[in-house]
Amino acid sequence: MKALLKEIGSGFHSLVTGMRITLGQFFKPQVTVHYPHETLKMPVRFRGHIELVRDPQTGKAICFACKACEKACPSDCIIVEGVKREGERRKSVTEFKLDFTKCSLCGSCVEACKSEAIRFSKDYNLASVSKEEFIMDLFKRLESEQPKPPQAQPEQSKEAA
Amino acid sequence: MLDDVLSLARANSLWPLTFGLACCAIEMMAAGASRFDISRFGAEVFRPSPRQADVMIVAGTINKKMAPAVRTLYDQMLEPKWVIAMGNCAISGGPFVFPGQYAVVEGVDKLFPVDVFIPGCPPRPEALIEGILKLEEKLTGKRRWPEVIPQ
Amino acid sequence: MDHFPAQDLIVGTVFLLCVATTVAGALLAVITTRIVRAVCGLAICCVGIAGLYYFLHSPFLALMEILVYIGAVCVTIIFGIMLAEPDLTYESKRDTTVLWGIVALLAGAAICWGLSRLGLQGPWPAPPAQVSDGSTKAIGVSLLSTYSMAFEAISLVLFVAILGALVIARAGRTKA
Amino acid sequence: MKLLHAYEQADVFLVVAAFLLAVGIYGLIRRRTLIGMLISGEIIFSAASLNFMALNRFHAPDPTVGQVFVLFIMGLAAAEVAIALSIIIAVYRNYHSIKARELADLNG
Amino acid sequence: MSALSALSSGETKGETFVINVGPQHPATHGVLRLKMTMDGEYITRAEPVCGYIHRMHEKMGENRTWAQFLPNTGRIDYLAAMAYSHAYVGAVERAAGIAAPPRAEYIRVITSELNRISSHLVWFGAFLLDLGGFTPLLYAFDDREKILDILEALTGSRLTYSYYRFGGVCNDVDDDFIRGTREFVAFMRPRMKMYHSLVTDNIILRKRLIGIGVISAEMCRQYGATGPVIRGSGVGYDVRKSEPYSVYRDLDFDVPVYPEGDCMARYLVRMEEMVQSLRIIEQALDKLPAGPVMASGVPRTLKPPAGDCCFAVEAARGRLLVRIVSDNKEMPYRVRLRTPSFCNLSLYEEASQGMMLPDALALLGSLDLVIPDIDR
Amino acid sequence: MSIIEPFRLLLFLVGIMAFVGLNAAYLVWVERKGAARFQRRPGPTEVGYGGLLQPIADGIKLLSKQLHVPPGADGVLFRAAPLLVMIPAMIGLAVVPFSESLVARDTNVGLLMIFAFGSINVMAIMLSGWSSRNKYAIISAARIVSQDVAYEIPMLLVVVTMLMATGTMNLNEIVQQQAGWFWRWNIFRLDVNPLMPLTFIIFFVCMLAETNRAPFDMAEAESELVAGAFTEYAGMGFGVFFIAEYANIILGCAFATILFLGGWQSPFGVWSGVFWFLLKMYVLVFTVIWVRWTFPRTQFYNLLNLSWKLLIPISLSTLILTAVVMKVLK
Amino acid sequence: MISSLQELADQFNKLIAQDVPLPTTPAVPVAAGAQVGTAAPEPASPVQLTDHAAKGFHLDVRLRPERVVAAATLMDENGFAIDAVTGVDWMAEGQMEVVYDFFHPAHAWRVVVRARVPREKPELPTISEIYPGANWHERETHEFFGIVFLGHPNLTPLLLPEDATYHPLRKDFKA
Amino acid sequence: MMRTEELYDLIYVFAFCLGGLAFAFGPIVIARLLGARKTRQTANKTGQFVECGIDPIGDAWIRYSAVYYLYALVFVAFAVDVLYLIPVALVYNREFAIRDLVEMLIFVGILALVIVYAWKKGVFEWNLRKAAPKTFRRS
Ligand code: SF4
Ligand code: SF4
Ligand code: SF4
Repeated sequence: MKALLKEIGSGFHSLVTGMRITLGQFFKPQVTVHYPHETLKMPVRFRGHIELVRDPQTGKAICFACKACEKACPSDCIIVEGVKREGERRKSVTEFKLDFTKCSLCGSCVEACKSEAIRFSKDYNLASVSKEEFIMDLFKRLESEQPKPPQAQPEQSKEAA
Repeated sequence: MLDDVLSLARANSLWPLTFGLACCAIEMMAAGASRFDISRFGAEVFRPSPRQADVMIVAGTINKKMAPAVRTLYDQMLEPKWVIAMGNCAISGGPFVFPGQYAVVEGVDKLFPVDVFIPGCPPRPEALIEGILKLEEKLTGKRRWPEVIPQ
Repeated sequence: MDHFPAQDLIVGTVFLLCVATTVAGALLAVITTRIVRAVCGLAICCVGIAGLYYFLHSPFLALMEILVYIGAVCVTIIFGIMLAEPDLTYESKRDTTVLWGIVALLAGAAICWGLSRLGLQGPWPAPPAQVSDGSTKAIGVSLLSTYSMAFEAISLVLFVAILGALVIARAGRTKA
Repeated sequence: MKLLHAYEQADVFLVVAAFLLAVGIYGLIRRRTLIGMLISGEIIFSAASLNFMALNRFHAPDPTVGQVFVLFIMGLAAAEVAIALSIIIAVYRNYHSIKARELADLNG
Repeated sequence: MSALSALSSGETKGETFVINVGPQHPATHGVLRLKMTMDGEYITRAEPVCGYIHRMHEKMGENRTWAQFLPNTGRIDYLAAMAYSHAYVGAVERAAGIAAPPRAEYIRVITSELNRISSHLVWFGAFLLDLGGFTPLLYAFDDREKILDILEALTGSRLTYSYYRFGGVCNDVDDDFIRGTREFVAFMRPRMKMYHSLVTDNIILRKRLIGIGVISAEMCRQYGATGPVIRGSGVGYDVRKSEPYSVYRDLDFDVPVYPEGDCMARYLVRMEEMVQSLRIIEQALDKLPAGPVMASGVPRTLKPPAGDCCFAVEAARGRLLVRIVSDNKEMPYRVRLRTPSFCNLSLYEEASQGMMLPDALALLGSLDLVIPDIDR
Repeated sequence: MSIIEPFRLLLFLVGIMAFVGLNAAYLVWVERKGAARFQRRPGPTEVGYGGLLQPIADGIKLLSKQLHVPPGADGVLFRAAPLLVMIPAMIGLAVVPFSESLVARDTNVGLLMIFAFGSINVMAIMLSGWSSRNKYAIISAARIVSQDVAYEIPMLLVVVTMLMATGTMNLNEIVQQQAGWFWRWNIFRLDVNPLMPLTFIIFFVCMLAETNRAPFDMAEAESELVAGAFTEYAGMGFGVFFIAEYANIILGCAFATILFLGGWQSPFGVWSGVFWFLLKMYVLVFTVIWVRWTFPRTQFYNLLNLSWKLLIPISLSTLILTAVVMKVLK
Repeated sequence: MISSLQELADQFNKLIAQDVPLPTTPAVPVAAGAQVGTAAPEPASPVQLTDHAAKGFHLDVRLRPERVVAAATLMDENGFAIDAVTGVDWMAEGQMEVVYDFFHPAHAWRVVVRARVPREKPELPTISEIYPGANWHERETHEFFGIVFLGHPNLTPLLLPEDATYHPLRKDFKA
Repeated sequence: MMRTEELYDLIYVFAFCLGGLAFAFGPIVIARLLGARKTRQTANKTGQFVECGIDPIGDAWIRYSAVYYLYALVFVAFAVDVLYLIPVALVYNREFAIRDLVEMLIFVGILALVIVYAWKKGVFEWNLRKAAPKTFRRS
């Protein structure tokens, strides 16, 4: 009987404690990042899909189609083609196909590339209604977008709380 | 007019099916957790019964043993229904595709129509939110939220 | 005395509805082939009877009828069905002997007819003057005074019944 | 207009009660499962209570009496259901069937 | 025998029925299927049906180069990916005779332990979700986000890290990491207290866990159950102590053991383990030596000498053994993953017998399964 | 009056329907927002200002969702079950006095009415589970029903205790008896029964259980039984059960307010009115939500035993205690 | 109970003593293109104490397939826990190896027991009656390698679809 | 003749009953009108009962709730008993009569016996039902 009363007492106490704790949390500020309105800053090492790096001097892709990344990739998602143009020391890339839908973001390709011609992008919020969009030609992508000065994001960025 | 209202309502009340498969499911849970909170879009009502769910978020690898069950679940969902393929596994089998593989289904779109694809391995929770926004965009024909261009 | 517009019409209709519910529920209870539906029939019938009690000036009994029959008896019967009658969710009509059906029908019709005649023709005494208002409180008073023995007895009866029911429910397992 | 004032005539209640009794008996004969019979039995009980109440309302001096009695009938009906169901279950457990006819066969 | 059990014991035929729990079921955390033969509310047989997320990891091991298999290790048990990479990397290093520099080993320990905490936090939340409490799940996920932030800044990924390499780790830690980790350790300690008063002391939870799902030490041994499961049954078996790898030998920590063997014991073991992990992290940060994080002279294409060798680690769910067989080629001849969840689940059928559904699911939750870890 | 009466009826009918509808819709919103706050997140924000349109979107979505009756289920009962669930709440609210005059029907058997029609709810859930012909649904329905009946008893016992003190089943009268300062509220009537606050707690727990709220939510014990008794219900069929759940919460909290917290009486004896009633009721509703988002779920057998082994004995003893105290004090 | 690994090794030696030495099967020709492997040179003695730091286990035992039950009993009696059972397909040699891993929950001991069966008739007795935990491991080994564990109560696929008849981890498996 | 009060009660209850029915019926009718009629399906399983994506094994209409039946039994006795108390409780406070108290005590006492009996008989026990341990060892 005494044990029962004690159990009821301590049980009741535990329930009240629990409710006190949740109520305490109730009045604390929220921790949410309101995604489309504010965003987290991706860390430097964040791994998005890979992208080609532009040579700051020439404005062209550094990649010379050595295919080391292609070989290193465990998921066979890179296909690099290049041609050796007249008067150039090395081949230059003409096609760099990435099948991002197979990529495991392992980083082997970036590590395999000795000339640092590819890096991870910060594209962390890809989504689309067609999956073809993610089979991309990184070379074309690089060509199509002109080097532009870095512009500030319109929305404020929020550091990780 | 009525259709517009309906699709607007539907787009803002997407109840997902509680259905996690693999690694991506953890990110799906994270998207429901406080940091990302998909409830802001009214999409946190995870329904365990397919009868009450509107959208199936296929988060993870589907293999050949699982495929019939997934199809059954898809069938058991009632109209209108949508499918989001989250993660590379769901899109194409992802990292598990190699010549001579015997187990994984190379993409859920082989099983039933998929509305939104979210690539990544795993995609970040933001990407899932983006996917839900894309689905809303698809339903209502316009996007109510700012586009986020990653830097 | 104030009057609800069309009061007679409404009240009369409600009464007829109650009668109809009772009759329909009772018929459903005995005719349907699915045993769970029969329980539903019983429940519907009880709602109707509750309505009739109401018209007989006993709101208390009306509500008790619902509470006891639907809330307790029907629920228990459904549990009983779940426990005992899985394979008999359908009571197949096929092998019912027609004879029994006819006999039952005749018996029922005869009883109905006979009793109705009796009831309609019977020389009933004229209603005497009422000595109490028949309210819930009056019931309470009489339970505590006039019928106090019965009041205690009924609890004893229920106690014994449950005792028996529990024993019997457990006894069934000794076989097999 | 008489129809709309039906609730003020004892006859109506008596006829309904008689009908319930008839239906109950029909069910009792016709039903082949014990639970079905039990349900029919409940209807008969209800018929009795209804009769009680009707006569009490229209032909008795103290309206309390009838109510109290119906109250007791309800209690007894509940007790009956409890016992009957238990018996049914016990029987079922022993004979794996509660079809009444089969039960009769087993007895014979 | 009580009246209830007497009444519902299945002497007559046709009293039992089969109910599928899973593959799409909130309690199975993924795609496990339990074929439950029930007798009323009691389980007469709960047969786990696995393989709904079999992903051919072992076959892939034979089809990829030694290095290319690395990303896979992060996807077997995605909640504790670090430990899996650790086991595989350790096995290959052992076979090829590579030694990672001490700084790398310390970083491995720190990240593994951080990962263990995050894994236990997910378990904690998911377990509570099984028991019907939702709020603790989100608190746990909140805390976990902090770990993920730290690890993401270091590795670039939140779940599937691919961080370890043969002979070290791929990135060195920076001051931010060290500061962040210390902050986290300081933050987590009071947080654990909060969890205890919110959850552990809760009478409903105690009623649900104490004395439920008892697993004996002998049963653990016969089924090869390890990790918190065996430690909750009173056996202080921990690979970090019995086969010390990496630098665990130099670190001081306790192995929490509870003898009851019920769900509560396993629960407490994990909660205590988080505290111990914090301790390990703290010490490892203090002792973190300077130096490189990659061994020099690791060949680009590795070809370990022929032979087989094993490497075991204490993953979040128990003993993880990687056995590799090399035939001195670019690709492994055989990679065998002995995963803890597999063995921990295999005792479920016996352990759950005669339990009731909610208790059986509490037992399932207390085993802390990650289904791809079973199916591989 | 005779001409006003039908309008009054209609007004109250529409009013209460609107009250139930709005409350159900916005309680869902409050619940989602509240849950979010407990978990330090914002909850619905993007659909309308502060997510205020969220319930409407959900409602329209549910309205436009396909209905489905599984072939092989008992179609008639399957369709009938959701039709029944709103009746108890509606009738219950019809007798609830929101203020002295703001009561649809101030009947003398109001208290019993709430209980009597409550049993229809039980029946409806039972039927929904059974007719679904789905194993989860049937198990869940059996559990819910045995839970409901188990908790009906201590609730009834508590109510009987209250009846001894009040001597009436008219809810408005019960409230009127509690006029004055707040220590006149039944919960503080220690002269009737020194255990009155405990009685209130029992009542509150029973109410949680009767409305199938966490930690007693067997109806949606999703980690065991998928979606419980409503597993097969889709769209609005499910929606109706959903609304009914919230309507029952409102009813339960209103009932508790009337019986124990002085209904529309103000705590200070003056300025009584509907405001106080709503305030008290919503505080209780908030507590219900708060409890839900704090605790794990009980096992069903502990749940049943909590009632049979703890609440019923306690409420029986309070009953006896009250009986003794009232006679002795006289 | 044993107190040292040496003792255990002796017990194994005793167990094996009556046996005829393990025959070495000649290599069989292999279909072209199949991935084959060459095993490392086998140690002379069938019971071998090994260096844990280099191999990950302490004791390496090779024995005839008929002896696995006796070996498992020995392990069980000495309080070892089952770690894993798995197969290795030595296609070039026409053999399949079944590897039993054991660990000791109280001591830091790891023991590996191996038995080779011919590839055409891969059969050996089950140890699932001694170690119930071996049940699943053997099922898995059976489905992936086609190795039959005689006397196993339920040798159906565990991870592969229920009707699967292929054995994917065999070296000659083609999807 | 019925009292006006009672008639009004009746009318109100009836109206609110109808209101409750309409409340549920209306939305379902609208849903019927708005909702789709056909379901897209790929495996022809729309009509199947939901069981986690797997085909159900065996019918759900089976014998079942053994454990609850006993609870229901106890409930019947108890509920009916308690209901008798309602009219009694209403008049309990009227005048001083020790007889009321005694009657009440006896009644409640017998009521309590139901619980005590059921308790003693183990209706409320939920034991782990362990089968005899499997014999794994060959003896
Ligand atoms: S990206 Fe680097 S590794 Fe790949 S082809 Fe270009 S240069 Fe070679
Ligand atoms: S990250 Fe890995 S999988 Fe992706 S492209 Fe690079 S190497 Fe291939
Ligand atoms: S896409 Fe990557 S993270 Fe997602 S399930 Fe597949 S392997 Fe896991």
